[in-house]
Amino acid sequence: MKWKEKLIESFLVFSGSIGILTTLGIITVLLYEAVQFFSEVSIVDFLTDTEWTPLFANKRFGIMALLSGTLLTTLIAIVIALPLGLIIAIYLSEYADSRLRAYIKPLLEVLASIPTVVYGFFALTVVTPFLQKFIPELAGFNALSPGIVMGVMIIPLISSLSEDALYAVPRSLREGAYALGSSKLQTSFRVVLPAASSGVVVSVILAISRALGETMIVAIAAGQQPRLTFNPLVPIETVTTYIVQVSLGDVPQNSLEYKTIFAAGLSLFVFTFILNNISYFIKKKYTQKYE
Amino acid sequence: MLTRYKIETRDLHLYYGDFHALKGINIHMEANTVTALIGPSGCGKSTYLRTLNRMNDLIEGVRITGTTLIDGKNIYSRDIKIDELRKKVGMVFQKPNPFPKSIFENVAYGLRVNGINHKKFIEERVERCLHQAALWDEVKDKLRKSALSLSGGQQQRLCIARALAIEPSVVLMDEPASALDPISTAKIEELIYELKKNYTIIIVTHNMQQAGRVSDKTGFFYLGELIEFDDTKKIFTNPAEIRTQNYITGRFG
Amino acid sequence: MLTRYKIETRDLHLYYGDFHALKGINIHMEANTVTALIGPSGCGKSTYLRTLNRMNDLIEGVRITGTTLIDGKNIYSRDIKIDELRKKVGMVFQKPNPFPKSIFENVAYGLRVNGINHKKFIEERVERCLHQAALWDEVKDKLRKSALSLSGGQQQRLCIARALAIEPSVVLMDEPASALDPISTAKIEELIYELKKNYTIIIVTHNMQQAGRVSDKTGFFYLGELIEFDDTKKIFTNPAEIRTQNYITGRFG
Amino acid sequence: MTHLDTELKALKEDMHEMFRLVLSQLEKSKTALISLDKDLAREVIVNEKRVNSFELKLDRDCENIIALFNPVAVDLRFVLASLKINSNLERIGDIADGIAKFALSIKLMPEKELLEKTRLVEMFDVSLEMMRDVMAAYENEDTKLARSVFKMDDVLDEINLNASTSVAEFIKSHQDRINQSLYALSTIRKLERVGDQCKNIAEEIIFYIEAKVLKHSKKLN
Amino acid sequence: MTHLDTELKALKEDMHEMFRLVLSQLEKSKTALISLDKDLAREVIVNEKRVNSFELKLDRDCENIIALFNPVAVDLRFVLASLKINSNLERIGDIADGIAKFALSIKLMPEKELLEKTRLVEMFDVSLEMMRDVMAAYENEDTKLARSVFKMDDVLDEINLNASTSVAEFIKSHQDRINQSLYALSTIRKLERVGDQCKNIAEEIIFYIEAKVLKHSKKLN
Amino acid sequence: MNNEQKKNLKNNLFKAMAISATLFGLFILAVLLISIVIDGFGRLSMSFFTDLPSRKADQAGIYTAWTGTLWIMIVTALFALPVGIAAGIYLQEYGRKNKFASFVDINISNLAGVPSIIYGLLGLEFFVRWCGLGQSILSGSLTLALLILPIIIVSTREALKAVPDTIREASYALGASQWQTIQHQVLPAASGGIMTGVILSLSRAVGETAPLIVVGALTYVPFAPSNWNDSFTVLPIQIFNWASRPQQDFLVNAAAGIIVLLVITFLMNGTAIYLRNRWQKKIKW
Ligand SMILES: Nc1ncnc2c1ncn2[C@@H]1O[C@H](COP(=O)(O)OP(=O)(O)OP(=O)(O)O)[C@@H](O)[C@H]1O
Ligand SMILES: Nc1ncnc2c1ncn2[C@@H]1O[C@H](COP(=O)(O)OP(=O)(O)OP(=O)(O)O)[C@@H](O)[C@H]1O
Ligand SMILES: [Mg+2]
Ligand SMILES: [Mg+2]
Ligand SMILES: O=P([O-])([O-])[O-]
Repeated sequence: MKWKEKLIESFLVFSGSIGILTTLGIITVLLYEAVQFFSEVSIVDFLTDTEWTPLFANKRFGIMALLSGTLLTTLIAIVIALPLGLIIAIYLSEYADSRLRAYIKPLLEVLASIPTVVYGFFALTVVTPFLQKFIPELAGFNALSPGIVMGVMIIPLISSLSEDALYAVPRSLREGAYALGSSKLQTSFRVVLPAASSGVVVSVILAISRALGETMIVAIAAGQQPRLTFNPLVPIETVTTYIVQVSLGDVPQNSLEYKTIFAAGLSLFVFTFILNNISYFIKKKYTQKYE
Repeated sequence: MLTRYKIETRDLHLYYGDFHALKGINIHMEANTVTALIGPSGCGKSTYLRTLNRMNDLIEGVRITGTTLIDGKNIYSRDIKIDELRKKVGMVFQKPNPFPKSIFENVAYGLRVNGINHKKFIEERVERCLHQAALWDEVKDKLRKSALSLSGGQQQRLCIARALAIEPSVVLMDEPASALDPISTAKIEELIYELKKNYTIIIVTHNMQQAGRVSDKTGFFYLGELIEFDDTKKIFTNPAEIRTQNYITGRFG
Repeated sequence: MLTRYKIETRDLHLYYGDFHALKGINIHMEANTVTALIGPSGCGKSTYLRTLNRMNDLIEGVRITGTTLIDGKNIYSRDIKIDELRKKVGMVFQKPNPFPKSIFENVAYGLRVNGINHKKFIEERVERCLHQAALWDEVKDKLRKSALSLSGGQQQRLCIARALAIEPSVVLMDEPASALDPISTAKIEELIYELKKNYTIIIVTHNMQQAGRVSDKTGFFYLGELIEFDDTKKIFTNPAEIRTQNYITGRFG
Repeated sequence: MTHLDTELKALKEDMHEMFRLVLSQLEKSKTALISLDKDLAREVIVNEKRVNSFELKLDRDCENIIALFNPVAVDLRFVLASLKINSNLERIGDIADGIAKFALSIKLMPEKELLEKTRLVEMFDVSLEMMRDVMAAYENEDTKLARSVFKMDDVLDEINLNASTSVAEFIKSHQDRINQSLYALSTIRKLERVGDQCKNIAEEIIFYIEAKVLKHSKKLN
Repeated sequence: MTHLDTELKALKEDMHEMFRLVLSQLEKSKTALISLDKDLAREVIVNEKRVNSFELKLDRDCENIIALFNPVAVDLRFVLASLKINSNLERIGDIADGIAKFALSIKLMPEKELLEKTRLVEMFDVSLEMMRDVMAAYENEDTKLARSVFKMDDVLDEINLNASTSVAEFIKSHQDRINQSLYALSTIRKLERVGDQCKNIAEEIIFYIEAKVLKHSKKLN
Repeated sequence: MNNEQKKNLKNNLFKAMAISATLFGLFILAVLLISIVIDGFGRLSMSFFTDLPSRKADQAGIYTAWTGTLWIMIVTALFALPVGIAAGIYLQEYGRKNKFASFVDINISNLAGVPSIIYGLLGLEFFVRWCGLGQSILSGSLTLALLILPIIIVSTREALKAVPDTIREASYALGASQWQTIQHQVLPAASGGIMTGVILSLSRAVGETAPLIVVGALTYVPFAPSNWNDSFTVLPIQIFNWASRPQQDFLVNAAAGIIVLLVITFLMNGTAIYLRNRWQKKIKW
């Protein structure tokens, strides 16, 4: 009896540490290759150069060209998803009756469960042609269309998580506001939303982080042309797309080209790592306020 | 309509869907008295209380018949504005529910949502209400701190101050001390006793002793009916109804 | 060690990390009595109660000095098996917390984890304990139904039956009725009165009236100290300590 | 049965015991005085201590019940009534003790004529009757029976009112019996008090059962 | 101040009122009897109604406080003590009323010799003194003062004990004054009761303040 | 306009906006599904499931892709479930207050937000190269296992957290040991929530594309894998492959593949939602 329990408990501890090992693994792997990369390419060039052409004969390693693509698509996605997601969240939590919410919420969540290749395909074959009707100068591969589709994809991330946060605001707080003669809108925006603000912020950060790391939509619909631009109408390339592009080709291991993907990955990792930590601390600090 | 009472309810029936929760309630309160509503769980005390500021309107499927007059006006008539009613009939809830804002903003909230923005005016009103709620001395140095940093008892007094800020004439309290420890409870009871001078107070309580201590009149609800309504002293020394007696002497069910 | 009491605590100190939560508690209970622990929130009542079945062991950073004897044995000595101790010292919690299993399995659980599997034996024990907890008549036809389908008061009695099933000789109750309505509370109090015949009971309560009604002895805790411990009658008519008097007459703080 | 019920029942039983004790004291004091049985008188005086300590116990019990159980309505009225009845009974006990002391003080059997003139024996009988009635009324929560004692008290009052005159007359014709006569008068005054106490008890019984305050009201019954 | 405190304070004030009322009744009855002031006697008898209704009110107040506020410990003792003191006071009121009635019944001013022999005036004075003392003791929660009355009661007891003999003696020499003498004796018996009541009140005061039960205990002070 | 009317107007305006926003989201979903069904439904046939990939669009099938997906799913589950659930139990039940556990906690929450492609890089360097597992099902599965581990851990923890502490205390108070308490009380009570998390995480694994591409899943595999050392492809990669080709016919194939993929995903999600609802209904604390 006793030793059996001991055995089980050691397995539990081991499993618990897998998480740390994974993080360690990621950092080691990225750093290991990236360090080798930076021994060949100056870090200043890496950060300041405006072109990214490691696969060409004239190799240039300006990560900004990739990052600008990533930031552009992310920005478009957030511009779409933030207002829509938030309004939907407030609507579902404060206005919709319970039956309506019970249907709409899972339906919206379906948007988040669709594999990203599907969105990529959708962006390429439906959204881009549709947009081209209104914006004739829109290229076949561009940042706009995948950005919008990405935005739609992360709507439920914002709306669901925010709605959870809003809904978790105790009913008594709403009744308190109504009892003082405030209207529904006043109650929603002046009492419920501030009370749920930490949850809402966390949901937005998670959405941004998700957009930054998004791969397949852009890989399919944004083209693979790294360029330092904020014009959404032309083909661009994101950090993630570049990694896929390299992986699909037959780049010999230990070549400089091979190492570039780790340097690019490291840049991406740093971004999302910071965002994730911010959201973690917000969550830690502000949850359980009402318990 | 004519009534000599502050609040008068005549033959009130309330249904939650099919469930007949209040069955012909007739009751009346005079101004500046404390009325306690007692009765076993689920007898309709809270439901009745919430008809008085139409909080039940927020619940789906509620149907109400009968008349309730406050200051002689039928509060369910069409020309009553519900926000106005709720300003006149303040409410304090079972669990302290301060807004996650500063202490000051909690009290000021009711004024702001009613379109008052005059800074001086708000400041004065906040101070006065915190005084009335016997909280001023404890919070005057930290008005900008979060209301959530207060203790449970202080939070509840803050909620009372918040309700007073919009100058209601009636204050409804639904088990306002049941989530508090005995010392905070005693403070709230003192406060109710003080507030009586300026407000008409109706308090729902599970705690019979509390009803005895704070109220002038007591109503005993049972299964959606108002079984007995009389002076608290009478109810506690010599109730007319055997069901009331059984309940208050703990010989129920 | 020698003691003529069922439970005796000598100079008990307890620290939560740096916080000195119990300061030199000396107290003793005779067998088949009900002892009530009262005191303002945070004074250490629950903490003391939980030293008796070493529930505090589950909390990290707890440090304990002093002696606690149950049946003359130091429960913090090395040769005490904690599981055995907890079988001897049953516990009932503030909020009814039945396991999400059938009524029957709830009561049987304590037996099963202690390695008893004899079907007949378990059945008999379950029935007996449900009888003792005055619940048998209400549940005998639905023993296989989920315990969560019972009312709060029934759930609490089920929890008492569950505690009785492993035949403890001491039963600790931490505010066992504070989550219940007055009628269920009265039932629980009756039950405590009945159980006294066979068990030594210690009950923490916020409700002074409850302490008065159910207990033989009462201990008043304040800021981690046991201020006064005496016959309940004495405490409620003529406490020796002015702090006790202030507390029970509501003139505290 | 609730815990409070148990306590109330125990209180009632003890009160009954107190009733019986005091009743027996009064009966014995009657015999002691009228038959000049000094031993019996001494017994009454000794027993007075028991009455006193029983009163204290009951007092304490009532106080405990109020402090521990917070009775309200009929329960509270019962406890408060018992508290007062208890002190009434103690006073009757006192009176019995006083009468027994008189029995010890006088030297000769009370003159038959004196007894007849003052109607002392009748007075004893009526007050004992009253006591038995209120005792039964308390026992059975019988307000009708309780009300019946008010009429009987009228008899005592009447006897008491005439007592001075009849004692004075008796003294005039029996100068050697002045002392005895004075004791007889004092006894009458005491028995009148017993009547009052029984009336009080009856009022308390009615108060607790019907919540009607009869005390000091003009019209009884 | 808590709500209960307010109620207790009000109760105490009303009790004080009751004390004063009863004290004045007793004072007046003294004058009425000794100076044979029949108008004053009538006033006392009329006022007795006020005493009675005041007793009822206080009784009801105590009951309400217990029912509504569940006082415990010192608060409960205070209310219970007040309840009992109240009924003691009412009895003193009764006695004053009785004395006033005597004053109405007799025809001549009480003989000076009778008063001196029976020490009736002294008795009046001592019992009034006792009343004033317990009143002040209650007012100021002064147990020392309360204890002082026990000694004074000894005086009353002594006078009372000798009363029969001195009245008997007086009657022997004043055959025409038998009636008056008998009333004097009855008054003495009544005043002895006043002493007892004051002693009871003192005991209740000590009980409520110190939670010590003195009643019936052998050694006082 | 008085205060009252202003309040009303704002209220209605907001409602109109909110309803349009909701409808917009649902509209896009509908367009997506309909357009894909229109594009691909005609291509669905028995042979589409049994055909190997081919250079000719009308002969190409998803046989290797769906077998690969099945393999990946099973092997991933094999690794991720026990470890994920165990880690969740450890963090929630054993290490609630200790420093190590709170460190692990930050870690897990970080890992949950690491882009999937980074896992691909980890898998490529660690499993494929350092462990020498090659571009096999095993490498892919282990990578995905690490990827979904945080989801399983977090949902396990949530499910365990939902079991009130009072239940644990009650069990201890009856003399049960910690493991007995977990085994008899906590796990059964949390099982619904854990199952839900597991299914959701696997459904995520099914849709993953990028990390597998990085690890080296091939876009063209002419045979179905027979053990976990074989190289493989999966449905999403097959779709990606077809979608990246310029010919219209392959886009049709992609659409048909997407229908299959969506059906699988929806089925799994539907099951999870069903389970969650049933579990929440059954246990009300
Ligand atoms: N929203 C609702 N829908 C349906 N039934 C309800 C609703 N709210 C309350 N009820 C029912 O109406 C009855 C009265 O409820 P109410 O809350 O007024 O009781 P209460 O007397 O306040 O009890 P408690 O002391 O437990 O608060 C109960 O039987 C309750 O189940
Ligand atoms: N796990 C813990 N860690 C640190 N401090 C604790 C812990 N548990 C309790 N305390 C502190 O110990 C003191 C005593 O707590 P305890 O729970 O015994 O109080 P209590 O008398 O039962 O109060 P209540 O009536 O509110 O239940 C409190 O000040 C509390 O804040
Ligand atoms: Mg309610
Ligand atoms: Mg506690
Ligand atoms: O979700 P992705 O696999 O496209 O990053």
